[in-house]
Amino acid sequence: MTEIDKSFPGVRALSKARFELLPGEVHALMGENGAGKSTLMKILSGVYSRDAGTVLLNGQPVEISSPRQAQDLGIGIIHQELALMRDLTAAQNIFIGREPRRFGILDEGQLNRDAAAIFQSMNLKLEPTVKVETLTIAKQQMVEIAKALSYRSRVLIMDEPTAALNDAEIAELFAIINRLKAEGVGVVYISHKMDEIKRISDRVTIMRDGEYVGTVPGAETPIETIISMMVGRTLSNDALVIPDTASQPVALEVRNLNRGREIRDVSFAVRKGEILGFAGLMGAGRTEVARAIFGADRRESGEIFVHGQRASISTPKDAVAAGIGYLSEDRKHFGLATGLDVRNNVALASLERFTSPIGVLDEAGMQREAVSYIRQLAIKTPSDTQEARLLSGGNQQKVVIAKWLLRDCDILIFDEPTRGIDVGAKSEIYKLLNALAAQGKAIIVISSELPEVLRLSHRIAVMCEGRLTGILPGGASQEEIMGLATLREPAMAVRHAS
Amino acid sequence: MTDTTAPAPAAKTGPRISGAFHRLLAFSGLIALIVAFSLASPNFLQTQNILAILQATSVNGVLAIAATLVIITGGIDLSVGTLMTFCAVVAGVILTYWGLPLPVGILGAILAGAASGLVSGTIIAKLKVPPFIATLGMMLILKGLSLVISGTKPIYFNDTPGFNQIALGSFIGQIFPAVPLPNGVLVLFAVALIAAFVLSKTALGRYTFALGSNEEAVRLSGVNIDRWKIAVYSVTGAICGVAGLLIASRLNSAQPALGQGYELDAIAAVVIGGTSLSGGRGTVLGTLIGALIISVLANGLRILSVAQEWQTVVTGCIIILAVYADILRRRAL
Amino acid sequence: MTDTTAPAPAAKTGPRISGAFHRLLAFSGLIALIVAFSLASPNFLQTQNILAILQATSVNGVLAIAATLVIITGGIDLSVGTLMTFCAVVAGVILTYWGLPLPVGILGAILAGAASGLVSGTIIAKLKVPPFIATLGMMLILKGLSLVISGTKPIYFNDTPGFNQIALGSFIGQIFPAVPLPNGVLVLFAVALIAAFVLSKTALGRYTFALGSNEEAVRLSGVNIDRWKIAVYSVTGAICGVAGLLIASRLNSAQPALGQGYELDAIAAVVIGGTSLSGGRGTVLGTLIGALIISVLANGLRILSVAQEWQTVVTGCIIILAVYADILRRRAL
Amino acid sequence: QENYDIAIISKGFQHQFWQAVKAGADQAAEEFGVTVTFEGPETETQVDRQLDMLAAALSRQPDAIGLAALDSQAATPQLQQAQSANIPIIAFDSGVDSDIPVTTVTTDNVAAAALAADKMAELIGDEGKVAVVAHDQTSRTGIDRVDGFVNRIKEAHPNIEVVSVQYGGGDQLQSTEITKSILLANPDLKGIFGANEGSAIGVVNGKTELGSNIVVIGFDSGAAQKGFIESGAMAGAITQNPVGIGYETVKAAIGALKGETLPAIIDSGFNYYDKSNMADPEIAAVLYD
Ligand SMILES: Nc1ncnc2c1ncn2[C@@H]1O[C@H](COP(=O)(O)OP(=O)(O)OP(=O)(O)O)[C@@H](O)[C@H]1O
Ligand SMILES: Nc1ncnc2c1ncn2[C@@H]1O[C@H](COP(=O)(O)OP(=O)(O)OP(=O)(O)O)[C@@H](O)[C@H]1O
Ligand SMILES: [Mg+2]
Ligand SMILES: [Mg+2]
Repeated sequence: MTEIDKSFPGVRALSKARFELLPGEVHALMGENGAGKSTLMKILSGVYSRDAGTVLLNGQPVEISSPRQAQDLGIGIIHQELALMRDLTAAQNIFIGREPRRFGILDEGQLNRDAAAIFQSMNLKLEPTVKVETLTIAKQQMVEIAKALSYRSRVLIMDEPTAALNDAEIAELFAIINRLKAEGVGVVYISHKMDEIKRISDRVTIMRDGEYVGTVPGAETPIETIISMMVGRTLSNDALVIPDTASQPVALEVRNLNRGREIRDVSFAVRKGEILGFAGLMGAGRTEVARAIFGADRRESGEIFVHGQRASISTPKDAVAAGIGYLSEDRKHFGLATGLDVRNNVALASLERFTSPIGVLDEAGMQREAVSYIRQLAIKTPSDTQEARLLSGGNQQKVVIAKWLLRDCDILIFDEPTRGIDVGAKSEIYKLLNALAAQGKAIIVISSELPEVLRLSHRIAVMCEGRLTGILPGGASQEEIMGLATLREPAMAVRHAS
Repeated sequence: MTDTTAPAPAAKTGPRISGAFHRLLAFSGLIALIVAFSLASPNFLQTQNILAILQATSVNGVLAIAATLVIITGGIDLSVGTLMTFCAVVAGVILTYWGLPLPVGILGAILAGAASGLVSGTIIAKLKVPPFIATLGMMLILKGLSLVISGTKPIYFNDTPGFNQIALGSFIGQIFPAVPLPNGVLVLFAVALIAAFVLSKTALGRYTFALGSNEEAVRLSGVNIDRWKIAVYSVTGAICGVAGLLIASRLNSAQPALGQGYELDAIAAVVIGGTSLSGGRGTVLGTLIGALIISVLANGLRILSVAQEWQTVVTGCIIILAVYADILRRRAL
Repeated sequence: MTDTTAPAPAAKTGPRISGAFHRLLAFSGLIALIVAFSLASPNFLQTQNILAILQATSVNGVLAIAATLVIITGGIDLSVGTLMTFCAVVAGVILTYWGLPLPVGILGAILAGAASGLVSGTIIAKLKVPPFIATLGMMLILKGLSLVISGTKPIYFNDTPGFNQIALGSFIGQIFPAVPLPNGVLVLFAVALIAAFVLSKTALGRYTFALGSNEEAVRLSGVNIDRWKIAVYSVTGAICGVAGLLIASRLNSAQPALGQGYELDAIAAVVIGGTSLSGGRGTVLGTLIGALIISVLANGLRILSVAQEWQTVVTGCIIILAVYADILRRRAL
Repeated sequence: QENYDIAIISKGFQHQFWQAVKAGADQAAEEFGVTVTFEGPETETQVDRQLDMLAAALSRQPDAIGLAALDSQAATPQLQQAQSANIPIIAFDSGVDSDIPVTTVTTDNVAAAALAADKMAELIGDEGKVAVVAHDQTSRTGIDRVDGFVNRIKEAHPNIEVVSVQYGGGDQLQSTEITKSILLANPDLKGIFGANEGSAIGVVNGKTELGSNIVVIGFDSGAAQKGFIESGAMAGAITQNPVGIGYETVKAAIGALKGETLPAIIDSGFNYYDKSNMADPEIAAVLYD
């Protein structure tokens, strides 16, 4: 792909962008949020049409004007935003458009067998007949991967496939990628996780602001070089000074929280100024705990104390009133009002503050705050009146963070706060979380990335199958955490740090 | 429409109720109504009356099945009522004005329906006009055309003696005289079976659900969504053609002025039957139950000689309650 | 409904057209119609006729504005037509049967509308019944109740001489005799201004859009979505109350049987005006234009003495074309 | 002879009765060399839609207007407007509460329905249960025909009981279902009066579907009703003279334009017809297909 241009209203997404992929290579595409990675790949896969430039396949210029054409040319893609049919089963999703038929009638048995075969090759335990809407995001992502594999493409684009996956699943994916590579498939790999890039990629192409910056070999190039090419400067990676919080008063205490099999007798406390990390495998129940505390789901039993007072929380409204904010792991469905603009999304949880006694909104005030957060969090958007759905994934996440910052909650629950966020922004968010903790806020961070949990947390709570299996001090080792995360018997050997 | 609230964090705690029982419960609203009316009037549970209810369900049932398909794609078809009339008039023109044989008339009506569906589908898929507007426009166009081609008067089928057997004859009654089930009801069941088969076993059915579930995802999967969308609207149109034949047969005439307003009953049956207006989910069986609930209610209230204005009030309340009961049932599961 | 097709792969290349021009173009369908009819008949652009068109728009316009609010939340209100009638009947009962003073009647009608909206909103928000079903039920309930409380006959306002001034008097005509704009049209404009203000400047309006955009995200932002949803339906109901006063004043009577079917015209105006049935976007100005397109079309075709069956056909075609033109315009931008 | 432009606003458009009125108007138009347009709302409840039609007709500046008002009062402002523009108004079908119309061409629906009641009584032996399936609960013709029938039964036929009055909107299918419910709920019913064409046809359909042999009396004509009377499925029906109404309306309009004096009421009359007198020339002349 050479000299590719693409503009959206008010945004120049790509300008003379360039990309080259060899057979049998894993080529990483890197860049900050909004650098144009997804847009470039959508052009390659026939979703968008380009404004200018040429695409060559095996040396021949090609016109790719529809996803179908891309498929026919052997180009497959896993989109960054999940594109699944929620009401269909996993198998039906995978083979949509290519259903096996017998006498014109769908052969559902064959369909499920084929899907099961793919799952098996991925070492994935999943019923082909389960409806995807009942799956966690991670499982849905695996279904997307299975779907892309089923095409047996010569070129496979993976746009942040691991954003929702845990380490075991990522390892599985990498095994698959290596297998494909051996078969001569060219893989485009987009991710914000630096360690993955080092592990998997043969070459790395870096983009910035829609432009091509350079291509470097994957293994040899130091991470710092890649990062500085991405952001155009070097990032300081200061070790964090973690102040002692043991003497601080408890801000949030949860006692004996229960909800079916997802949450079993969970109790813990977070102090003012403390960051409590939540680690665990996918489906361990961390999200469920967060949602139950926040009143998003009903809980069967359990008490919540805020600043020592028993808080009766049965709806998110109660939680917000008690000073709790929750940043969901699934921003598209639960975080962002995608039709509203950035300004209103930022203000969404704090509209009362901008409402006069007769109900009229203070637009100027909202704009001021929104613009200030756009600056603070470096949200990449043409203006605060841009529709939120037009922002790149990472920038959408920042908008949701801004919403809770503006609301000024004492207790903040961040569920996968850096999912899909680039390194630059990630370190900004880390700094932000530290600053918030320093201001005396109590923070819970749920993350599937162990390094992130380790880097941020004063203490680390580990969950397994709905139980809190232990709380470790910030300096715990990865092995300790994984031990608790796979601990089936909670009664024994729980090491509590206070 | 916002019944998409959330991907239901599904609080599954109790023991799982078996699938068969689940399905039985779906009938609960209908059964409750039947029990209530049986207790209130001895005339309700007579064979004659049950046949009358089934007969009364036939036209709306077929229309509702037609509407089910497009609603599952996340669309809507407001033209089902006037399209039914249009097809009836086409049959009238073919059989009475042109004097062609019965099968030609039947085929003509169904083809007219499919053609109209094709037009609606094309407007929706190719011109990207929202289904509500496209089919609202078609509703008016078909209404006008029915009047035009019929010469604004009813067309009678007196010269086609077999015609009224389509709905009124009783094939079953000839074999089992005790159960003179009218053919119209058989047609309804046949359409239901075929529609259920198409929805669950064919590619068309698969894409119907897929489109309603996430159209963009289907497109990104390289499927020609326009073609399938047009196909779904065409099938809906063809089924409206069957409804047109049924009503014409029942009235032994094509009434060009009738039809508007029928779409609301049909859509109501679909939604009462549990199909979501936001698309992606729905069943033909549910629609049948929805249509039956509407007819049982109308029949029962009339049998009880409830004053008509109160009939309307009660019908409104029960429609809401039936759907609410269904929601409670699903939540309990 | 699937008019959410895609995040529009929008091949935008040309220079950006200014906002004002953009807004002007929105009128293009309407203007095209007006120009066409003016050329076709010298009687079309007469003051009298323009006033007649505006007058004919007033009731449907107010109803359409009412429907706009709930449609922006992603809901729908099928009861606007019969609620209008119900409110008219309430005014009739208060003024004619009870003989209370005019302001009480006006207040009563509007409160009756708000109360009914409150009930619909509560059924939708608290019982989670889909808006289509909840308001379909309310439509029937209100239709029946209108007949019940009126005693199934029209209630005349002969004893309340000022009443028909609400729609028919001309406040402006008293000042500028050359422009006898009926008060009904002023009421329409007033309602439009207030609704536009509420939608763009108040918290209620903001939540209206937010609910339609992503209800679950709003809930998780700690907003009491039930309360706001109920509020929106109540405001819609209150506006239907105004429509009820307008129509009663125009007919100098409350006609209890009228109203069903009016919801379709109102919703059509909303959708022609560019409001999406899937919620989250829409404008009052668009709805006004949509309502005007419908009335201009009806009036123009009548003035041209087009045969009534063809009027229907042409109306259907033009509704589709108007929306298609709007889609093309937006795509071009 | 001038080519007058006469706008006729009726109560309906699609139903055969109104089409017959239109046919009469067209006939007169041809005969007298004038232009006639004919319009009516969807249903007989849409009073305001009729006013919009009237307003559009006024904008067209016709020479005269024929109006079958859905509500006797609502049209007053438009009537005044017509008067000040010197456009004569001919009321037809039912009157207007106003002295603006120069004449009214009408049928006495109460008396017509009372005649139906007498015929019904005669046919069922002056005792037993009967029912009414009517088209509309609130329109003038609906009210008059139901009242005319029910009151006449009460006054003159004390041994007859009207057990049910239901409304099917003039929709044949709905009227069929209603009839079946009434018959099933009242197995000993002796007769049903169908108060307009669609209702009457629905009643006969319902009766035949259930194989009942109750007495049916209909209203108006049309090919279907005539066929039913011939076959005996319907005992008889009341006919108005819709063609005559249309014809007389146009004729009166022309008369008014020419400055002739017209009577305040032109009674278009009604008749009871059954198998025995259907072929009589004076009856056949007022029936339509
Ligand atoms: N459909 C669209 N309409 C308008 N602007 C768009 C659209 N899609 C992308 N953009 C803009 O184009 C730019 C590039 O976006 P893109 O999604 O390609 O970024 P990305 O590199 O994939 O970022 P991320 O890492 O956050 O996914 C961004 O500024 C984004 O806001
Ligand atoms: N929408 C849903 N429907 C059904 N089951 C669900 C749903 N969401 C989660 N679950 C189940 O609930 C349990 C807890 O899931 P949860 O998402 O809380 O885990 P988690 O620790 O947050 O994991 P993740 O890393 O995936 O966010 C799992 O067994 C999961 O499969
Ligand atoms: Mg991206
Ligand atoms: Mg989680």
